[in-house]
Amino acid sequence: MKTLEDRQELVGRGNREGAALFRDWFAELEQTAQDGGQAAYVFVMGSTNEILKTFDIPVVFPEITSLQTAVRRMAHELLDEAEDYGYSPDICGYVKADVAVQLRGGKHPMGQLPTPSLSVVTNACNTYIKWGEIWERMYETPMFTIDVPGTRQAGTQSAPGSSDFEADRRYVETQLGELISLCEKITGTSFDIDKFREVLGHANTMSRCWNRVLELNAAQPSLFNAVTDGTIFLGVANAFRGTAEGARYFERLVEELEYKAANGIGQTIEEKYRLLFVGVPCYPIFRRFNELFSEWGGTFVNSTYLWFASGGTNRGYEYDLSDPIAGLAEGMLLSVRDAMDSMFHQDLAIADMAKDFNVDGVIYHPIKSCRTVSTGLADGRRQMTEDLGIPSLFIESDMMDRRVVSEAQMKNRIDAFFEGLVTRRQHAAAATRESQE
Amino acid sequence: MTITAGIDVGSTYTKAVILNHDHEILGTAVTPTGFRLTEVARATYDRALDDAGINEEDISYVISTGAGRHQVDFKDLHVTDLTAGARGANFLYPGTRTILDVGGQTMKASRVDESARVQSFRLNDKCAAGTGAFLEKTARYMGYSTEEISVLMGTSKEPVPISGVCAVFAESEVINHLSLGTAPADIMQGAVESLTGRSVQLMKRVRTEPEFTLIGGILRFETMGASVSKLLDAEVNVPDSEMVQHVLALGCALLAHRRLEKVREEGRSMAPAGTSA
Amino acid sequence: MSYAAGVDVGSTQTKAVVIDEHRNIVGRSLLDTGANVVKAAESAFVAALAQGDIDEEEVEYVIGTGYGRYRVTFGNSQITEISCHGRGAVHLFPETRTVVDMGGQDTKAISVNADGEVTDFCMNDKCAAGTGRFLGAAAAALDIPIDQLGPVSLKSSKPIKITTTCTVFAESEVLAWIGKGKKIEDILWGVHKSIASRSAGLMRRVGIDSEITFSGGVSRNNGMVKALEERLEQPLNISEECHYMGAVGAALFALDHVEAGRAPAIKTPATMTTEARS
Amino acid sequence: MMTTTTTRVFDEWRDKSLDDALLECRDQVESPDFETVQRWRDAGGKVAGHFQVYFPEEIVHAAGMLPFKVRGAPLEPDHADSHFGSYLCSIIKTSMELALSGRVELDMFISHPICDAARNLAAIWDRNFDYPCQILYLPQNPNSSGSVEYLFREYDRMRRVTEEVAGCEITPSALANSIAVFNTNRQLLRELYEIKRETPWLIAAEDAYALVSLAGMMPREEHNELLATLLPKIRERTNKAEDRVRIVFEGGFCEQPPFDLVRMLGRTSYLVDDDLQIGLRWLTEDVSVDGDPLENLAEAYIEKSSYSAVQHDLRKPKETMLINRIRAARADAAILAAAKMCEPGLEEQVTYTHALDAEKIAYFVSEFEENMSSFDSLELQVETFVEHLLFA
Repeated sequence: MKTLEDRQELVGRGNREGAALFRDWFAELEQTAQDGGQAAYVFVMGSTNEILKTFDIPVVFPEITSLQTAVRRMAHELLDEAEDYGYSPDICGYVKADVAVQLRGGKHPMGQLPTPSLSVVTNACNTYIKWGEIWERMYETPMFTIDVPGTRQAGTQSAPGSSDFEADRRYVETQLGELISLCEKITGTSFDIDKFREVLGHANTMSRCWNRVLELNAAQPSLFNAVTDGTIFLGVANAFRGTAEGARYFERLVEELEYKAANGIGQTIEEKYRLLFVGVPCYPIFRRFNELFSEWGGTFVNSTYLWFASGGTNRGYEYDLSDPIAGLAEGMLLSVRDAMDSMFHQDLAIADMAKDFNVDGVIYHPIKSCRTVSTGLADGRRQMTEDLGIPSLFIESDMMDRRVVSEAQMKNRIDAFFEGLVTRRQHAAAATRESQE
Repeated sequence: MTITAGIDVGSTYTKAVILNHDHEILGTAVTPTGFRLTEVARATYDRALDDAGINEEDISYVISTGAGRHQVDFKDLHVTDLTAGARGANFLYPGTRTILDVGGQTMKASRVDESARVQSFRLNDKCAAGTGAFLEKTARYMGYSTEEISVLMGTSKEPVPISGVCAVFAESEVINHLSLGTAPADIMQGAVESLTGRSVQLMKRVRTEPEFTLIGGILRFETMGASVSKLLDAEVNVPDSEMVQHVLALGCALLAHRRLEKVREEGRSMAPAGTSA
Repeated sequence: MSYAAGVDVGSTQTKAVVIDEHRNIVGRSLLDTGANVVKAAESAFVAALAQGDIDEEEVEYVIGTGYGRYRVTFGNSQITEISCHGRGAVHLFPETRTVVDMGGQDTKAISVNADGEVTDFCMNDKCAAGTGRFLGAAAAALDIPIDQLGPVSLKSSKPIKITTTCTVFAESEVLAWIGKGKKIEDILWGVHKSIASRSAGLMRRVGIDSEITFSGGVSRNNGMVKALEERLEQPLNISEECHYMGAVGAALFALDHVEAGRAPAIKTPATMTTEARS
Repeated sequence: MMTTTTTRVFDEWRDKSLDDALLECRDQVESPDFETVQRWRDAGGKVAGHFQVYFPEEIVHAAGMLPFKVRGAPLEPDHADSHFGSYLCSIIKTSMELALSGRVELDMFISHPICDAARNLAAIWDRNFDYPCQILYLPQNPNSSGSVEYLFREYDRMRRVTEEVAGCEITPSALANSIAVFNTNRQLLRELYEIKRETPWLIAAEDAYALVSLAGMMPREEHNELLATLLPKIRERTNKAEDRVRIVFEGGFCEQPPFDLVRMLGRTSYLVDDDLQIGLRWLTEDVSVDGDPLENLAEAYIEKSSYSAVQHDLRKPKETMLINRIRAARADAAILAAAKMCEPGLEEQVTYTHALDAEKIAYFVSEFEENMSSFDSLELQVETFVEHLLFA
């Protein structure tokens, strides 16, 4: 039986510890920068953190450092600088914010960033590749592209063991081998397979717990806000993947959420409408964006963002430690493929979530910056409406560029969306009353 | 005694300049463009000739520029605003290396060499609140004429940010500010500064070098020059209000003289295919 | 006799409508919004009362709508114009399932059910290109009165393909065509067709089902009506009230309150919005 | 019924003067109705639509199907618009429009993740049509020792999918034969570009563009015949060389600039080289017909291919490749164009400008859209270029 102290200690612990770990991470990066140490620039879909951590190479996630500049409301300065340098207003704001930070010698609002000694990108997002080319030209940074073949057609995903899958797995394994040799060359240290196994073990714990965290939020009321709180968890899931701290964090997070579920402790507001979020958050007005929904009692119970932005590790895949490199190859193939499916076949991902989360509405937020996530949303929404008939809202803005974020315009649409939900719920209630009379 | 003429058929006004070979301006004329381009070009040309007190026969070479440059039926050659602007700005300010030309509909930044040849240039893309038209609209919306507003703007204490990408959306920002009781001067100056921001960004894209010269219809808004200079943190040449509207036509007349010399040297017209009427 | 009213404060025009208990429109007014939004709302309301010869006391409930809805200081509550246009359209044309509203800076496609409840909607996000505003700009450039846009465009024999519908460039685009010696009616018809096709795209996004009602001021432009009907291959519901649709819907919502005599059906969180970027 | 490779879909150019023949070619390419594809279907043939940039057309050709390059069209995406949001390039929408409006009917659709928008296309297409809509994962890591083997397996998978659609087996000899046909085509296209580079006054920019584009919409045997007949006639022309600026156009690897834009460029300059429809000219040398055909195709893709903004290859730095292209064509200047909203194209422009500045090569940067109707600003820029030389 938990006491009130436990309750105070437990509830909100994930957010507190997440914020702390985040500061540790940037402190490590700043230290590395000052010592002129080596660092790898990697991305959330297929970060290969498992290999880099084995070599003790600190990792920078430019997607995360960029979004932080928007949350800290200074992204627009950086976008301007990058556009002065020649980058079009129409391209990814993450890329432009990073370019500007690099042009400023790595000065970032959260601390000094080390320059990249290596960049690892996957084909999960083509802009990753264009991004890597930028550092390649700026610093002559070695760039390693890992091809992770995705789903060829919805519903035709090849299964482990099948010859098609094995062909893909062999390709990924070959590339991982080549990445390892590159890391050995850059760091001058040889690959330690036992340490690698240990790292994979931590990664497995994290995947298992991350998967549990998300399924726990099906509770009514939901336990955490998939957009605001979820982003904190996501940060740890990426930056600390394969580490003891990361594993410990997620085990404790599961403890917190199981406690909240057991005691019916929901989000801070009364949950009137359970919403699914599809797309990338609106970082320039991060809190306010959420308020526009919470004002009406709308809570985000799940989000495709937590799915693809954690590289598909939400599915809880655990590596086979007996043959670690082959295991990582298979895991990467499956997880990154899942991450891609949650974007390109997002209608299926949504059907999947709607089933367990008892959803009242789906919020689509396509953005100017990210065509990987946004291109299919309008068509996916048509499909979802046809298949599930869940009320949905489609608002376009951006994750970085406040010039295309009009709060007044957004509020108008969001209000109209809820006005529809409210009236229809009232009529439904009235109808049931009449039928009972 | 060779005399040349330059005709600038802009989207709002059509201007003509008559120039002798000592580069003295003999006559000028300005007419609102409307949409009968060929006719307005001819009318403006005639009035400039009257102003100079000479006949069309005395003119040896005519170059046209501006949006309606192709519609001038008495031209010997047409050139673009960029080429004409470079030559005109270089004549007024020989040290000019970067030119910003902001008109009602377009914004052009160009980098030129010491002989006023355009090295590199950039135009605003087809969607941006960054055009003079936006300022005009804003002023008109608040019920001020362009002249009144420029006087008024001098009094602005704290300009409000106007950052919408779409001019029409930005307009509703303006309405929003007005209804919140913001002073028109501050809104207007805010609009000017947002436009300035876009202009300077365009200039940076051609990798600017001093001296900077600002031309174009936008100069009807007197605070524009100061605002650009502030953001660039550099001196900016601004032609006086009498001359500013004639810069392009003047450039054409100057080019006409240059062209005549060449043609005489070579003893043949070497206008590359497609460039002459 | 008790009344309910709706005031629709749009970006260019403000409309007010007063209805009686039998949902009859007994007073209405329309004026330019201008710079003073609060005053515009008041004047419109007063004018509508005057037209119906009604005392303000007799009006039991007033709902503000439109982008300036929070500035209807005398209103009892606010509802977005999206809900109001849907409600109004189904009231005027009960078989309406899709509503298209061409406003000053946005075009809305709204799908509604038989009760006039909004089931889905879409609006132009990126910019105001292809909205009714472009027509105004084109009219200004060609120096012809707005109400002549439709009639003139319908004279067209061979329309021009116009793809740039950014309001800011309307003038230069139109003048460029004039410069190329094109006829005014052909240019205008091209403009109408281009706007119609963008609007049709929005409508297909929410799905077109049964009758379509065309609301908003542009619905008085017979050229745009024809262009839309050609594009959608079906007739549009139009009436003289369409221009007042938002206000009509707001008045109907207001009447709900009067009848129910209870708390507003839709309680909008009354948080004033300030632009995200300021 | 199966069509034989003797099915002809484009006869209008035959027995005509060179100018009239070229006019027919332009009409075919400019029309958004793709009549040649319709005729192929009417003859009972099956069609595999493949989106930009590169696709191993030999595989579907060997199955007796028509490989059709899906490259959008200059039309309003009336039906497709509602399937997409803002901030997207036009070709994505108009390609979908071709299928939704019934202008072209396909039996299968293949796309390759060249960019973030295009990689969504197969899934979107799949939600709207019931024939196979596949993603072909061409290697983005061509520098891996595993890439050729992987690509071979991927091509072999594509062969199996194609066989199901075509309802026939794709034999190694059929593949070898297709490779031979395409080798001839590659050779003829190389000759066409040699004419553009060496004697640009003999062929108008838009005519050369039309001749290349036709390759993506008619049987290659027929296209070979077309080129084999017209190229000699073009060489025989006696047009005199004019004093024009020699320009390289970069930025047409995916969305195609409007025909009138190419025409406008050709009026004011000589377009001596470009990357228009580069996918149809992707393999730069003949592909071996000995040994395993699929292995040969995979090996050629990795080892003997051109470059574009959408492929990263450590051996092919794009700015170096562009400068080589400009030098090889002895061009005075380059147009660095990009389709509106084209992420890779716009990103590449930055590197290109910096590289060309360093090399002191004149250039200008511009954006286009396949269905744009006014070229004033582009024309203004090209003219300024010409005047730059004119008043030198």
